[in-house]
Amino acid sequence: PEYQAEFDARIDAGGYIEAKDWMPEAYRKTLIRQISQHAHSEIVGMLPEGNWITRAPTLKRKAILLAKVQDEGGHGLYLYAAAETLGVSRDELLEALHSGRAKYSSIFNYPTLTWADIGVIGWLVDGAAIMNQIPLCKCSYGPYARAMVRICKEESFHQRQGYDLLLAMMKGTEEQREMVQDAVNRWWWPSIMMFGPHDKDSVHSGQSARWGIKRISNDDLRQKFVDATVEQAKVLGVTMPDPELKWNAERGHHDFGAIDWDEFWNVVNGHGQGNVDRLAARVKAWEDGAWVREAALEHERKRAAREHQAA
Amino acid sequence: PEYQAEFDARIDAGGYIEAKDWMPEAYRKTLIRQISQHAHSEIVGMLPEGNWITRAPTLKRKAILLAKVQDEGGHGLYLYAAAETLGVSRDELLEALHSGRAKYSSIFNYPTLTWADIGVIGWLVDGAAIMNQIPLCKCSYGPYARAMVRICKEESFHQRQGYDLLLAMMKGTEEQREMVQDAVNRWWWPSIMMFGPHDKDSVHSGQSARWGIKRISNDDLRQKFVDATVEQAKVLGVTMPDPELKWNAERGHHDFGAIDWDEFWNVVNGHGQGNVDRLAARVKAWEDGAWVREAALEHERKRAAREHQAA
Amino acid sequence: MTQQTPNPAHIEYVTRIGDNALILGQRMSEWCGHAPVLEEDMALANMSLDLIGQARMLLTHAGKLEGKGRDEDQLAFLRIEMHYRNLTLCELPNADFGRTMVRNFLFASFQVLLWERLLASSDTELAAIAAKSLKEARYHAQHAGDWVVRLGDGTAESHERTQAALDYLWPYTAEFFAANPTDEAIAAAAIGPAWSELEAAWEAAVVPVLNEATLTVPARTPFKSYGKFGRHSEHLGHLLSEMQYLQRTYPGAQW
Amino acid sequence: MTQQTPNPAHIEYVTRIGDNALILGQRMSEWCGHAPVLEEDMALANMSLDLIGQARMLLTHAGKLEGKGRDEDQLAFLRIEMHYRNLTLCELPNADFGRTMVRNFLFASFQVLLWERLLASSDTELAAIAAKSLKEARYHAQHAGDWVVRLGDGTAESHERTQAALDYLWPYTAEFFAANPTDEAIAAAAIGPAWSELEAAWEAAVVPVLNEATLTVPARTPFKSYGKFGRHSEHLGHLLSEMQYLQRTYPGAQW
Repeated sequence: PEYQAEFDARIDAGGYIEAKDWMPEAYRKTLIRQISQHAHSEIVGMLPEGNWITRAPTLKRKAILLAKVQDEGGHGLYLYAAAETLGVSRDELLEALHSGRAKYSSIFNYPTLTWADIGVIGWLVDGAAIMNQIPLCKCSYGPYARAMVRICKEESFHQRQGYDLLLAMMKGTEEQREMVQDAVNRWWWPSIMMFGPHDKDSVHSGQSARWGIKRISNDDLRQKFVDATVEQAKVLGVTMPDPELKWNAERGHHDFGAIDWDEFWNVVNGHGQGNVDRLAARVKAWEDGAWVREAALEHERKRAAREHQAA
Repeated sequence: PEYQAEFDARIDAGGYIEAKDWMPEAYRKTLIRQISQHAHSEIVGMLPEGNWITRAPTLKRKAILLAKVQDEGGHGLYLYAAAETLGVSRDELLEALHSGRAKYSSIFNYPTLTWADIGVIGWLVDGAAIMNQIPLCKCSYGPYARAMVRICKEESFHQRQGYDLLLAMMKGTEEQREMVQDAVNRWWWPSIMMFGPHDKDSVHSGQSARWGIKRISNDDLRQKFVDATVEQAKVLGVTMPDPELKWNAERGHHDFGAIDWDEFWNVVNGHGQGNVDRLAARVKAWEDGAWVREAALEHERKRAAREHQAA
Repeated sequence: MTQQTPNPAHIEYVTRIGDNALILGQRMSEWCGHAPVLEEDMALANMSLDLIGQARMLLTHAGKLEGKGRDEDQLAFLRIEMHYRNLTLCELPNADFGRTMVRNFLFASFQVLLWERLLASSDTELAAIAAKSLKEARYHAQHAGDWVVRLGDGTAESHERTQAALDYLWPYTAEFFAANPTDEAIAAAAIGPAWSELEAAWEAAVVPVLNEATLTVPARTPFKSYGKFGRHSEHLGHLLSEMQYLQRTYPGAQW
Repeated sequence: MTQQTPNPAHIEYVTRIGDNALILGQRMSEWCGHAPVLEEDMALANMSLDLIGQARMLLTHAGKLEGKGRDEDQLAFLRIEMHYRNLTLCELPNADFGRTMVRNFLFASFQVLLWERLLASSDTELAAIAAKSLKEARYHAQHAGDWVVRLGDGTAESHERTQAALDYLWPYTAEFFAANPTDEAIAAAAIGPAWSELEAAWEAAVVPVLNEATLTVPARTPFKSYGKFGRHSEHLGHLLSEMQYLQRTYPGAQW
């Protein structure tokens, strides 16, 4: 009660809550859910891009992609660490992922079919992610906010690299340009859906806004993303697969077509073989690695015992 | 004793011994060893060729290679069946292969590195095999002899197909011709070694000749192979990697250089990672398939039980 | 030839049937030397050979319909991924023997129905290919169906693996019957059935065997795959990088 | 450039070092997203990146020495198999994490010694690359060596797996030191050491760690591999069909 008042006051003043501070249980749970979901997205997100590392067309592009995927692993690490400050272990979080209880961003259930997908993921998917994440740099939970500052910096670097990859392909052969357009056709709507349901249908948003976790609404972020991206698409020379997409001078924004929410919920709820394959790949990696993790623990135990003996 | 006399007489008269006939234990053992070794060679021999099925350059060549590998499986089946008439089971024989006790032709430990290897295996390796096998069509053990008749017919078909593949490549680009010559360079000496040690060093040959299992000596067969192959090489336009290879008018045969028997024995005795990889592939297939074989047995048991119930 | 000017729907329809055979034949050939028993090594090589044979006839025919002088090998080896029209099911990895047999059963049962209808195709070349291929497809369906029953109604482990295989593959079978404009044009020209027409007969063929195998037929989910429309899974690209290797590396060479 | 006319031994020597980095970097990148713990996903990606970086510098340099205008990508993606000069060890499949770590340890320990010697190369470009790469190789050897000890002296299972990995890989290390005429010319020109000279130092670096890991160092067998002479195992072709895919499929395209 008095803690609660102090907590509310801190939030209202735009201050940060730290790990050692009192916080409402629901706030803690919401943050764990959100941060771990974000962490899982980073590591599942290594798979669709990893699918093209061995086939990258030049050594430079291979190096850029490797570095990017490594960064994503790093983001996963910061985020798991941020979640751990809330009293949950990384192993528990991974167990929830592997058992299918925890979610990750369903965008990573879509397959990467051509090299252009790597560029489009950087441009659109990372672009949408940044839009979502920038407000989180000021989120009320300190460890999360600080992780997000680092992540956002790297993500915008990735976005530029993705866009650069596409620019190079658009300057290339007719086949390359077709590949880019095809990738844009496949990824545009899923990117738009990354902002989640419309504000009126969003379950968690109200309370999250109150807590200073969510500072801008889904629809506002989505609009911002569309407005920014349409200009970049012009420079690139690609067309978005939405005949209703056009500038609305009155609103000062782009209008766009209706989102296919059935598709969205099907993918979110794991009605897709993409989800099955991604989870299977993660579970296999985890199970195949069990003997390695056990060996490391056992070796550490032996070493400590020997030191103890020697002492 | 009296059986022995009858057995010897049958052999001397050029007759066949059949499964139900009395035979010396050593004769039976020699045959089991030789037939199973031959059967194992057929199934291990599927691996180096199988390595190129997924990369065959045309659909016609892919179909020919698939048919060939299927034939080799068939040869394995005839031969295991012939061995089984001598009172040993296929599972026992496979166990001996998988544990490394039984041998197979060490030629299949060499890697197939380019598509030309597929042609050269047909031409040289199958060619040498046929040379070795034709006399076995008249071997004293009936079931083995009959299996060999069928096998030899198919093998000469394979040899022609291999030669035809090489002819097509030699009519092609400079790179293709280089590939063929490179493959010949790698496979020539191993093919020559397929006839085994020189007669003077051959352990099993004397007794096998007496028993009508081995009717022509290693060195005679090798000479016959060299003489035949040199002519085919001329037509093809390739050079054997042996500067001492030349016609000897006096002998009426081709002379050829000294064989590197150290290499031969190293490969035969499994001092090679080729051997390790081939055996590992066979063992993995066998172990991965255990649940399938168990299921088939269990289903058969269930089915029989249901039929019994119903009756 | 039934027509002079290329009919895109006709070309696509024949290519699609050919690509199914090509890609599944390629997948099945990976088993070579790695099957659970020697008899199955031979059976899988044999069925792969049947499918490659069908692919050769169908792609040759598609090339003639197209009229641009592309032969079976140019079509098999020199297209980019999104121009392949095979069902996604055909390109999925083999995984274990159970998944391979369940796939063969689901696909060959479909092929049987398709070939039966194509016997009466107004495209006489296609009808002739159907006559030759139907017997093969019947054998494939029989062979795989026998295994599905053995494995489904075998040990606890084999039952579990086979059920898992069915659960994994079943969602991809919706694609067999997904409606598309090509099929309407083809049915109208009496070249062949719209594949959507085959759904009921396919279920009638497949479900009793799955029941005999003591397997639970999964419910339909909203999942859709799009291989036959040219939008594939991540698996096809890897398969093609291997299959096309020599043709891509030595352009124009004769083999 | 230290010379005007191309020196084939020099080109081959630099290409060989570059191909080692290229092919092992490619192999290691296959781990991405599949490692036993997230930290190792990152470490493997990072080391792969180091190796690809080394390959870029070395192949660029080799292309300049050759003087035919081939850049790093033409050398990396457009050679045929037998023109790659990497050690066979580098192209072997990753297998499990144990084999990957044992390989990295055996190879990086060799690379450390080579880079140390190349610091003083008469080829100043090569010396500069060595200066940059030595630090990386030391980290790789340390990282992998730590794992070899952990796994070798861990659980019964990890010990068995790691010993099996060592037994499998050890015969391929003979190739590191196999004499060849190129190396004699290179040593004579003070470009770099003949690799055979490094054998004793390598064993001195490697054996103590293997001992600490409670592993048995296998005896030398007569087995020889020939990757650095351009005669590879069956594995390289499969690796290249994937790695070269886009460059082969879209000849001349810029990326």
